[in-house]
Amino acid sequence: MRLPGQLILGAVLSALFIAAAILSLFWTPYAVEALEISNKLKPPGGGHWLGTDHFGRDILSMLMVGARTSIAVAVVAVGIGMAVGVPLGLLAAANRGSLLDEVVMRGNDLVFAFPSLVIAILITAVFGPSALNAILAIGIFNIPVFARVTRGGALSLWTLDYVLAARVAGKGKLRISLEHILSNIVNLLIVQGTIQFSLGILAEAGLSYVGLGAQPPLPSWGRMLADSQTLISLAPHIAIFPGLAIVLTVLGLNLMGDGMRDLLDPRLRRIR
Amino acid sequence: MLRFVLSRLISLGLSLVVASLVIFTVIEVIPGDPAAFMLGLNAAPDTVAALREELGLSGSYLSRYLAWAFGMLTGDFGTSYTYRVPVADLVGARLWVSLPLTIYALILSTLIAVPVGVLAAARRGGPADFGIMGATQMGIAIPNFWFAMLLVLIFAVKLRWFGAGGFPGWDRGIWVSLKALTLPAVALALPQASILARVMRSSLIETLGQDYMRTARAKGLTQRQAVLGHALRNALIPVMTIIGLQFSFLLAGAIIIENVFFLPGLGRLIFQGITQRDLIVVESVVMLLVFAVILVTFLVDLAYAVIDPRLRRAT
Amino acid sequence: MQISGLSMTIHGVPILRDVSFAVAPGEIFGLVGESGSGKSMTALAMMGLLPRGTQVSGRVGFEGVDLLTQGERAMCGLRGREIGMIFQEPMTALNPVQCIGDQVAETLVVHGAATRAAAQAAALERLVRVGLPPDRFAPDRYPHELSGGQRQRVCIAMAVALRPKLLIADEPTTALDVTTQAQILELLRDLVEDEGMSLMLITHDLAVVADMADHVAVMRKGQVVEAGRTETLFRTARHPYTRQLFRDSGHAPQRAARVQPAPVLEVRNVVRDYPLKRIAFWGNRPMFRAVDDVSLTIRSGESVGLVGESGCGKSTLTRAILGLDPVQGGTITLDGAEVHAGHLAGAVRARMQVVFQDPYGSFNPRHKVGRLVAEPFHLLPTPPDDRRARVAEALRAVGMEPGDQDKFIHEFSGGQRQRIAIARAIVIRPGLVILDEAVSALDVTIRAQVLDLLADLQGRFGLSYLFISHDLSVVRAITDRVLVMQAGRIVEEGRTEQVFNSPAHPYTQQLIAATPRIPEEWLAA
Amino acid sequence: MFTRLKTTTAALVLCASGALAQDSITIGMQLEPPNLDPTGGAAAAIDEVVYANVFEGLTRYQADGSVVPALAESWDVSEDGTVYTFHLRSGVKFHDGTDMTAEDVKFSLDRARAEDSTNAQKALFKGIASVDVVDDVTVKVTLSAPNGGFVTNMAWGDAVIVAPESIDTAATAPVGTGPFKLGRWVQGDRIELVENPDYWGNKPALKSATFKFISDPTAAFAAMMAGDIDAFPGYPAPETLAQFGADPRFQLLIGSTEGETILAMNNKSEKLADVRVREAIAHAINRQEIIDGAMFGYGTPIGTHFAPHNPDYVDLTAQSAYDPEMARNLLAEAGAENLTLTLKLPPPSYARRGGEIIASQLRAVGIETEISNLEWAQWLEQVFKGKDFDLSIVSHTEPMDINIYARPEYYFQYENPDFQALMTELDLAADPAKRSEILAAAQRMIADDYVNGFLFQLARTGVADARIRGLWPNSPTQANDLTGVSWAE
Repeated sequence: MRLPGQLILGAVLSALFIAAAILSLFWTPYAVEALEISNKLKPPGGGHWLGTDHFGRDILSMLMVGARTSIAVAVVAVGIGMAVGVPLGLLAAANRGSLLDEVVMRGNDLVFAFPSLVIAILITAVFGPSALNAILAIGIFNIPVFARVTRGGALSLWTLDYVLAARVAGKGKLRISLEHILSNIVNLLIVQGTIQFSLGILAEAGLSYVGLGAQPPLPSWGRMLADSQTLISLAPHIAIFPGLAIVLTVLGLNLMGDGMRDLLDPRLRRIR
Repeated sequence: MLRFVLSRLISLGLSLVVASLVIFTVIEVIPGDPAAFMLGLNAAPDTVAALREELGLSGSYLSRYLAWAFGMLTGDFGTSYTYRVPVADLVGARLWVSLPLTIYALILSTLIAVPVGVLAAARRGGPADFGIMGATQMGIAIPNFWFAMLLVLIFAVKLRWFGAGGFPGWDRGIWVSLKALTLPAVALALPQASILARVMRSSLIETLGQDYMRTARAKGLTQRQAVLGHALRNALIPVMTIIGLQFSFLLAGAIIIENVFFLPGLGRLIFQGITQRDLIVVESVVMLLVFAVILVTFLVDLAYAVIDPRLRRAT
Repeated sequence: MQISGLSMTIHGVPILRDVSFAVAPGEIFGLVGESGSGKSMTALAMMGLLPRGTQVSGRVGFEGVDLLTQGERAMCGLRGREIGMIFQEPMTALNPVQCIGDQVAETLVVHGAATRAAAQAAALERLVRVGLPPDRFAPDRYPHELSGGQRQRVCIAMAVALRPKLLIADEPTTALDVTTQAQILELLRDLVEDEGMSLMLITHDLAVVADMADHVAVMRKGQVVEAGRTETLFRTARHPYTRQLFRDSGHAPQRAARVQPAPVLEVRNVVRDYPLKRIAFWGNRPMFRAVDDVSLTIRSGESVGLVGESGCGKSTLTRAILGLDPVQGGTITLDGAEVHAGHLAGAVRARMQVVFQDPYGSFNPRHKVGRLVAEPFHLLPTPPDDRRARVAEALRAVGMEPGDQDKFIHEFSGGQRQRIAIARAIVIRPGLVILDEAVSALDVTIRAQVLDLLADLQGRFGLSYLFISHDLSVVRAITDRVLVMQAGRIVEEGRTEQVFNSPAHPYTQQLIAATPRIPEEWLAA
Repeated sequence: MFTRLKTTTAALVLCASGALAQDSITIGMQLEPPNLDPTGGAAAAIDEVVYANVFEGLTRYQADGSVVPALAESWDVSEDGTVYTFHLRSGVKFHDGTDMTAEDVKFSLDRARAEDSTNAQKALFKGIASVDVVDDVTVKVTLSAPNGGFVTNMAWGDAVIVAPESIDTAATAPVGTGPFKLGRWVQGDRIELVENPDYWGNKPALKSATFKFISDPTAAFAAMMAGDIDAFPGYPAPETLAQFGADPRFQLLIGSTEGETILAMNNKSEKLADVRVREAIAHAINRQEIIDGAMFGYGTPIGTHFAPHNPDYVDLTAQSAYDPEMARNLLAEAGAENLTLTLKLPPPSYARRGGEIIASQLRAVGIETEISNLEWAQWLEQVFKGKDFDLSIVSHTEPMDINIYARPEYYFQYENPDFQALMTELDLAADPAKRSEILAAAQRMIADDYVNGFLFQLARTGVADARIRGLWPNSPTQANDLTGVSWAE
């Protein structure tokens, strides 16, 4: 069977990444703020497993702390998307065809119509570049994603008899949405959340790459890549390791998301 | 059909009005005075004031919004603060890079994704499927700027098959221009193709499970005939949505790639516009992009009607 | 067609065991069984269209050739040319993006029987044959422009385009209304006669088989339990399962109705309009009148049936009565209180409950049975302290164990779920229970049990039932009075026996005539 | 005779073939000029394209920083140093074919100093009382007070002579008198210059030139390596210079700029008002580490706000030598332990990278910094205009700009009447020895006051094809003077 393999690989990669982030709270091989210019661009090996960067900082330590940054940005961004998008989607579905539904859906389309990176740049132009603003920019674009997924999932549930039964039992739309709809689209939301999480990591990397994400001295994978770009032919390791960290993490999360979808979907179908 | 088109057009117009208000307001609150930026460190305050007046930056919010909005309706996008040329000319020139690049990348990604997706779906669960799915997962996970860098390093710096970037202009010859766009198009197409291949695969797999596929087989069609004759067209419907979304994404989202390859495209125009506080360029181009996205969505909807007869009646 | 010793496993799970029967040329062969008995798998095995992971043994002989040993290429040559097949769901069995003429012509083209142009002409001819003349149903139409019955006709045209020797029809009419069903069955019968082909009719409906088939085989759990000439089999029914099946299919529960004169529900001149999709952005939305001036009364302890074909307005009326949708005219009174959608007092709402058709969609899979059954307590001003006890009592009343409250719904079978649905409906002791196609999705034996249960509960709790169904035989078995609904209007109303025995309205007559029935004398024995 | 003719022909043929192969150049630039009017825009990129190539002034800079006559063949200065009479070159034509006359000079200068002028360096013209046309080739400029630097001022890109009739379109269609005229401008990509056949002076070896705009350092590296660019005088990725140096295809152009890179301190900020704190910061900084880490070794340490290549430069680096122990003591003395300062950084890599290094050096003496990376526009708004900062890093690239310390409203808010008096004195002094003396005093004064942290003189790091000759190694003003550039055989 292939599905668990995919899921396990994804889970292992994701767990590795989360573990590195947690570990970095207590211990890193070197301090990431400590510059040692004389020790710069050391190849992997010796005291520095993954070498040092152009300031002589330990790349492994930076990657570990960078994982924390990525997680923080992605978690909050997905959180914003869910916190706003899910209620909107639930409301829209509960009042299908109403003005509210129309406004939510058109609003969604409108947000989708805006080029996301451009808006992110505009946001940072307004508030200045920082990890927080990167979160905000990514989070805003997560809202319609979750609103749409929620509404889509909820609409099909609203046609089911048990929702009708709940209405016959005199329950209001709000209560039904919370009690019957939300609990049954949790699967969908988890899967979508995983995907958005990995997209958030990619987006943070992209924003940091153009200098709009987390600010130094806070390490960020995207900025590590950006900083190392010109050095790639001189000291390939300083560009390769952050790149690999992004690829493997995103890969892990995507595999996990897909694996979960495969795992959860058939059961959903059977229940319906 | 006409009614369908008309009602869609009206909602399209409304979306544009809302979008223009949002854009104008956001741009309005961006700190940084274009005039001060243009004049640099040693400028005297009265110089800055003179320039502000010249650029038309004084005046109320509403009057400037209306001037801008009505200007756009008549095709007058205003004059760039920094370049001092009509924004329409700037955009026009950039469009000749961004649009071909987008189409190039889109064609590439479709040409790769559709056969690959079909193959994966047909060999579902087999090693080919496994390999393709793994590759597409990688394709999605690789940041495209990173991929672009690797392309430049290998094909421009090491092998010297392509230039490292830049765009000579269509008047220098179609092949030269296409060659200049090849690496950027590949860099853009890789993640898009990966997404598209996955959508193609899952859409086809879903279609393969439909009752009419069983009907087709019961008619005596081979699996291959059934897939090509019946499943593919149905499976293309969700794929088209993605292609439509990708078009708009590529048109606007190529900023980073345009930077890596120093292409004079729309994305870089915006980026540059923001850093140089050439806000009139920013708002006009963003508006144009939003318009393009809405228009493409509209066209995709129309294309649906061509593929799917169920939507042809006045839906 | 000669099937002998056919056995099958899917991923090691046995599906068919030693299935043997024969379909003679020119005859109609019925294959009957409840859901999951392996009927469809048998048919797919005959077509060589089994899902992956299937292991088959035995022999499927067709004109002296064992189809199980044929290669894929040979089977492709056979399918459509020698053996045609139609399926249950005409709505999804056709490619939505290809016009019907092309889909029929494809059968001919694939087998090289005709050039493209000739195939179109032949397709036209086949469409005419199945009752879709080009002047009314142009071959360049798309499936979504046709009704279910018309689509099934297209499917038949496709299957018989090359005049196969055998047509396999897998539940061809299950998804159709009773009058349409009669027409399709008529068409199939005609085709068998005219074209001299054999028909293998797979169905769960004994009445259809009795009506159509020359020979019958009864399947149960992957095995053929009994086979023979139709009439003989019905009359003798040696196997206990067959006998039970026959008994349950015509089951009429013992009812001890104590009808009081006081009306529980009064519906007066109710009108319900639906806004349709806007035609133009600026114009008014056109309205569709789904329920047109309907009046009905249900007295305490009475069972009232409401019959009609799909789309006649039954469900819309139900929703209006339940206070889920507003009405545009007329009044609905429940126990003297008027029913208004939107702001219906819990106390009023508590007087009526509902049981739906689909035992799978009726429950939130995330909640335990106890919570599901207790849901109507929400209607009471103060939730009772003895919730668990009352749920347990309701469960016991429907023949379930009180301990079942702590289980999830997916642990129960369809019939059990329907019992739980009934438990939920009666847990707050309503006066009126609306049964919206409540037994339609159940197999006959389960259906018989549920009908018994309903009758029993009515007696014990003095319930009134509004029994909504398209299945006339069920309505006949359990109701005191019946209303016939057509296109939003009640066209006939009366005591059940009277309406069924001497229908007055032409539509009622048509409905009753179209309902296949097992001849009474066959079952008498 | 015969042989002579033969060699000449050979030389001609050689020239011709050489010219055919290499009479154009592609120059990389990090920033695109927003417009091409050096008298109406501040951006250095404008001058980098047009200075000496398209536009000329009365005088001009040379590669070594000296100022020589350009459109003015010569000039006389009155006794009291207030009246300059410029004798213009005759027969000079603008690119549009019109003659360049004294009227044009008067127009250009009057336009630049006008009330509503948008000239970014209005101060250059501040002292002009009047400009009078004497005849077609003679202009008399009267100053309100003597100004020893006036001739140098006239060499700035902001003081070039423009054609009055071209003013409305000057931003996009520059009309000057230089050896090149604008061929085509593909906005966002490149500017092409073509030869001006009517040029009054010596024809340059190049027939055309392309300026290509590549802002991304990585892309610049790739473009250089791939041979898309012939020369990148302001090459933005010093970290890769070693690679180019090792490659025989390339030559390095390492020189000096007028850019004093400073750790700007907000002198009015509560935390930095105490000179001991500023002194502590100055001692906390390890200049060499910054030059190594941020500029990969390119750059000259400075101890005051003055270019080291200037003959009047005084080396004061020892006064603020790296001494963390002393820095800590000074901080303790000032009672400024647990100091947290904002450090706002503009986009250039010297600032971004230098900022990280300085942050770490300050941390070592107990000063925490909050770094925020700003775009130029934000930097101008917050730091330059709003003065909302404690520390910033920026390179002041205007030549001889020590006078900014006399402006109390200038962003680092240094207010010292003595210094202001010195500058007034400087303006009035025409005697070179006196000027040197005043400049030295000024340098010492700002070093003593630890106005800013003086880091290093920005190096001009350029890369070019090994066969190119004649590019300026240093940049006394922002320019890519192509008049002397040629390809080696």
